[in-house]
Amino acid sequence: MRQVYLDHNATTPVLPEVLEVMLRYCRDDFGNPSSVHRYGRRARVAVDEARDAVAALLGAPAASIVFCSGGTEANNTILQGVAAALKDKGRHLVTSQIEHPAVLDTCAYLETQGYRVTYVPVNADGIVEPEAVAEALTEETILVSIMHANNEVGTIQPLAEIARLVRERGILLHTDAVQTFGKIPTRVDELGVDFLTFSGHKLYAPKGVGGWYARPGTPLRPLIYGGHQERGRRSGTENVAAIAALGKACELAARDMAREAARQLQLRQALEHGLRERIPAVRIQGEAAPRLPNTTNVAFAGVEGETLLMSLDLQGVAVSTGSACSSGSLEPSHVLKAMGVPAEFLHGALRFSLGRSTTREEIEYVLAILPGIVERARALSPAATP
Amino acid sequence: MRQVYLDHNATTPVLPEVLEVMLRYCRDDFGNPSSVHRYGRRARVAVDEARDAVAALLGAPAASIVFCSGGTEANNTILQGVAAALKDKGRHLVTSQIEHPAVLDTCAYLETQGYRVTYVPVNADGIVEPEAVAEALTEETILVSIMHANNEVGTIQPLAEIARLVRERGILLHTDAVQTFGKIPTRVDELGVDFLTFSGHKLYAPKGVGGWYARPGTPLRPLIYGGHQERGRRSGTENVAAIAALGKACELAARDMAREAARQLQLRQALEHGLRERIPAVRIQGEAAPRLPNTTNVAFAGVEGETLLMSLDLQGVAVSTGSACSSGSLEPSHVLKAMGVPAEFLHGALRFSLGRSTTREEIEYVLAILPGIVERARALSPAATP
Amino acid sequence: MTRYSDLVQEHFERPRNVGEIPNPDAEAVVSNPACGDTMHLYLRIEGDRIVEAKFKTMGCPAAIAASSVTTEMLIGRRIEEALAITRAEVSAALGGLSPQKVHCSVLSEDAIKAALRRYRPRQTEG
Amino acid sequence: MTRYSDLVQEHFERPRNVGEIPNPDAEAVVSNPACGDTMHLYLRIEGDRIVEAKFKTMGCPAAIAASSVTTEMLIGRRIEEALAITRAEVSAALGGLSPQKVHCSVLSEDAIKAALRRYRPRQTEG
Ligand SMILES: Cc1ncc(COP(=O)(O)O)c(C=O)c1O
Ligand SMILES: Cc1ncc(COP(=O)(O)O)c(C=O)c1O
Repeated sequence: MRQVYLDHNATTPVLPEVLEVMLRYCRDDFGNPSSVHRYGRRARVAVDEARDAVAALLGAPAASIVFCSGGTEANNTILQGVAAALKDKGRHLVTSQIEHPAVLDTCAYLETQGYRVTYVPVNADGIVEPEAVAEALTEETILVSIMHANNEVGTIQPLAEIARLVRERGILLHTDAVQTFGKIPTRVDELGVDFLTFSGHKLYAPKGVGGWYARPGTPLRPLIYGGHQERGRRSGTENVAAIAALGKACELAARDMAREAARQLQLRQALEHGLRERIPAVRIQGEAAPRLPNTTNVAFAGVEGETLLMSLDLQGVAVSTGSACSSGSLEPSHVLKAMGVPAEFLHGALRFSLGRSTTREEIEYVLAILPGIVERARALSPAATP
Repeated sequence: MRQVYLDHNATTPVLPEVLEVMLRYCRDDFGNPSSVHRYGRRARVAVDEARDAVAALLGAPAASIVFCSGGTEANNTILQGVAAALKDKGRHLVTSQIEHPAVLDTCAYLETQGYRVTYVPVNADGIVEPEAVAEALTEETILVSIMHANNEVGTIQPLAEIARLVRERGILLHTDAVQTFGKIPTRVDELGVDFLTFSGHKLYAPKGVGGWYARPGTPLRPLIYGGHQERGRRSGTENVAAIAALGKACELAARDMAREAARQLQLRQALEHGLRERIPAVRIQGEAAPRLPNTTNVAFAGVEGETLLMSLDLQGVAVSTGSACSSGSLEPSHVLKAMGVPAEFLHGALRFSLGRSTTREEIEYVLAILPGIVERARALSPAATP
Repeated sequence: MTRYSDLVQEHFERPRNVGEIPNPDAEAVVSNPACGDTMHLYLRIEGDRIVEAKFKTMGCPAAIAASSVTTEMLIGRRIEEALAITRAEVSAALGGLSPQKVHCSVLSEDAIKAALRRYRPRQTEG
Repeated sequence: MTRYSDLVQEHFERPRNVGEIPNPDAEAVVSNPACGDTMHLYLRIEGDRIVEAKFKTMGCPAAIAASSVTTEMLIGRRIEEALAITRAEVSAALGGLSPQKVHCSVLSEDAIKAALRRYRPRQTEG
């Protein structure tokens, strides 16, 4: 059966060139970077070079990059770490209602520890309005965390404008750039952020590696203590193979970014137009907003997303109903709820996230089978909810 | 030049069979385990099967195993997590003076947060005496953390006896088993522990994966919040390829443990006897104590360990002066200091840690070149320190 | 974290008794406001025995499978017996539902009870 | 995290001026109690100029390289010039030392100062 993977926002395969780098550092140059001998020195060089590649993609000095296990740990480190470092300055944080659980759940934890968090709403297009952030700031605010692009609907937030309003008040700004890093430009000075989170497995590097940028001089208490790796900012033996792989993935992302973004955007538009043409009662979330080129969130009235997902899966097409990690939960997506998506669409959303391997034939295959799948699901559906 | 790697306690290469598993889950079955579609379901199965393999090596139920990024994170989670969960019960922890920095530095952090920590000494053989632990316990004690085997000298701690004394007081016991997991038996009920830390890259799995065992029902606040992976005990997209690889490594370890332990012990003894015969003023740390079969820490009077290490490295032999992560620090090893190693030996220690690839020829090569290296270093040394 | 048993898969791919019964002897529409699932259950009853059951459901695969297996369980049962069907039986008939999906079997149990509690045998005409 | 420059490596592999000067004009033994490094520096001086320098050092590769390069720097210098040598110059002569290894250059500076400050020109006999 044909296999069509359209869930690149959940995770990506490791590219062959990236896998080769990984292999080398698992098998041959497998040393511990803290070791003094040649195995260790080669591993150290690999980590340093990867740091340079990440830094280049962020337009940041290499020393400002810290590697860790992924986006979730990075978000936790920054939110918990700034909160702890600045607790005597204030105990108020501002974030948005559409953040990833790695931010929202960490905020919920901080709320149990005596911090106050304001969750700024979004407009109907899934955009955080800068003025809404500005209004939420208080004398007590120590950190604002607004994601760069949303993982479920792909909307890109006006970070530069938010940064201006936040930083003129002397408040630190963090962005979760897990979904943009490697897909669209993420230069920290253009975004105007003090902290930025990235993760490897969304840009064709392996899972289990990611990290953060911290503007030099910003306060941050570590989350993990130990062997003083990463200059004491994140202890634990460096995941050398994955870090080196991430470095390679960053090089490839930088090389191909413009071309891939344009190519995937065209395919995504073909998908959106095709679905609209062939299926009635379709809604594209955040359609009017700037969005990631690879992402579209399409809802089908009167059906349930997971039923569509499973039917697509039976025909070899992998998509998501929203974020991978909220799948299986009872509640509809917190992102769609925050956007005020109408009730009849709320449970019927599918996220299509394209990637490097996506072809026009794949999009056409989806356009060929999805109308029948939606029709069947709608036929199963009670005529009208009383 | 001949390459002899005798630093397996710092890290190990990924075994070919393990690497194959990794490749599969990076390239083919690369899905996110939280995804509902077939890519996700295959990844989920891989994680479940790896959990079974780890659980088997620990003699524990699969549900008691949590995966994370490595030994350092696991130690941090348990120490910080128990401390937070039981802070209303008491704020005193007991550990030993010879723990890994991942325990000691986390304890130092807890000391800044209003906790008190007792660092129990060791005897001259590098053993934590159970009575010394018992004496350190107070009404306030919530957790005892004693490593299973020390990474620098290899001494194996009398955990079962310590467990009896600690647990009859209703106090929780953690062990850092990073250096024993896969090398010698680590069944949690035989050790009598409530928590146990393991790490992949010490048993021929990749870096960047590890985890902990937590006895069902024990209290533990998470360190990392987010997408509810690992039943909410450790959020973040699972490092599927590395977790699956760790599962495979556990199978291989279980299969070969007795044979490899005996084989490496014999080689280690040949090394120790050879060094004693050929080099005057040699001291083997913890010689009288039960030790890991693969580890020996040998000190040479009147010379500096890193000088020996570099000279060996120039001839293709990779060893360590102690733990990899303390290398380059000014201070002599905290482990050797705690053992009361005499001053003339304190700076001249080398750790040889053997592994699956170690051969008799390699040991003979070391025995052939090291006497000359020590002699040269001693010739450089001032006749007598005034 | 959702996974479906083979039975759920099978009922989802080939649901039994989909459709409506015109002028049914009993029916009910129940919804779970949290997940938005809705089940419409139609029954034809002769004497005190259910002779036909049909459904229409909007919901996830587990909800559809639960509806399907519920109609199979209902057909041929006495009303008393049907009222005794529990969510656990529905779940068991599907080979077990994951914790996240147990609520789908609740929907079925609710629909049975709602339809049958309201049921009054028709007066024989004439 | 230690790495050595090529110059450190070179001086470590082939240290210059290793040994003792019997009956030296100046000498000093200095130690760093923290890391245990010890350097014994021997000097032969003619007039106010250093004409020979030798060392014995117990220490890490950087300490040995620092001792070696220090003797090279000393030979041919006037006492005044030798006293002006700083740890930074020693470090620079080795192509830079990592932060963890800077203390090795301190040892060299200390040895120079200790040897020369104690130095008194010998009385010409007769
Ligand atoms: C926006 C966003 N933030 C954070 C994460 C978490 O990153 P990781 O999977 O590396 O833990 C993800 C994806 O899982 C994400 O999409
Ligand atoms: C005893 C011990 N504990 C903890 C660790 C840290 O584990 P990891 O390298 O997986 O962070 C190590 C090795 O580095 C170790 O030897």
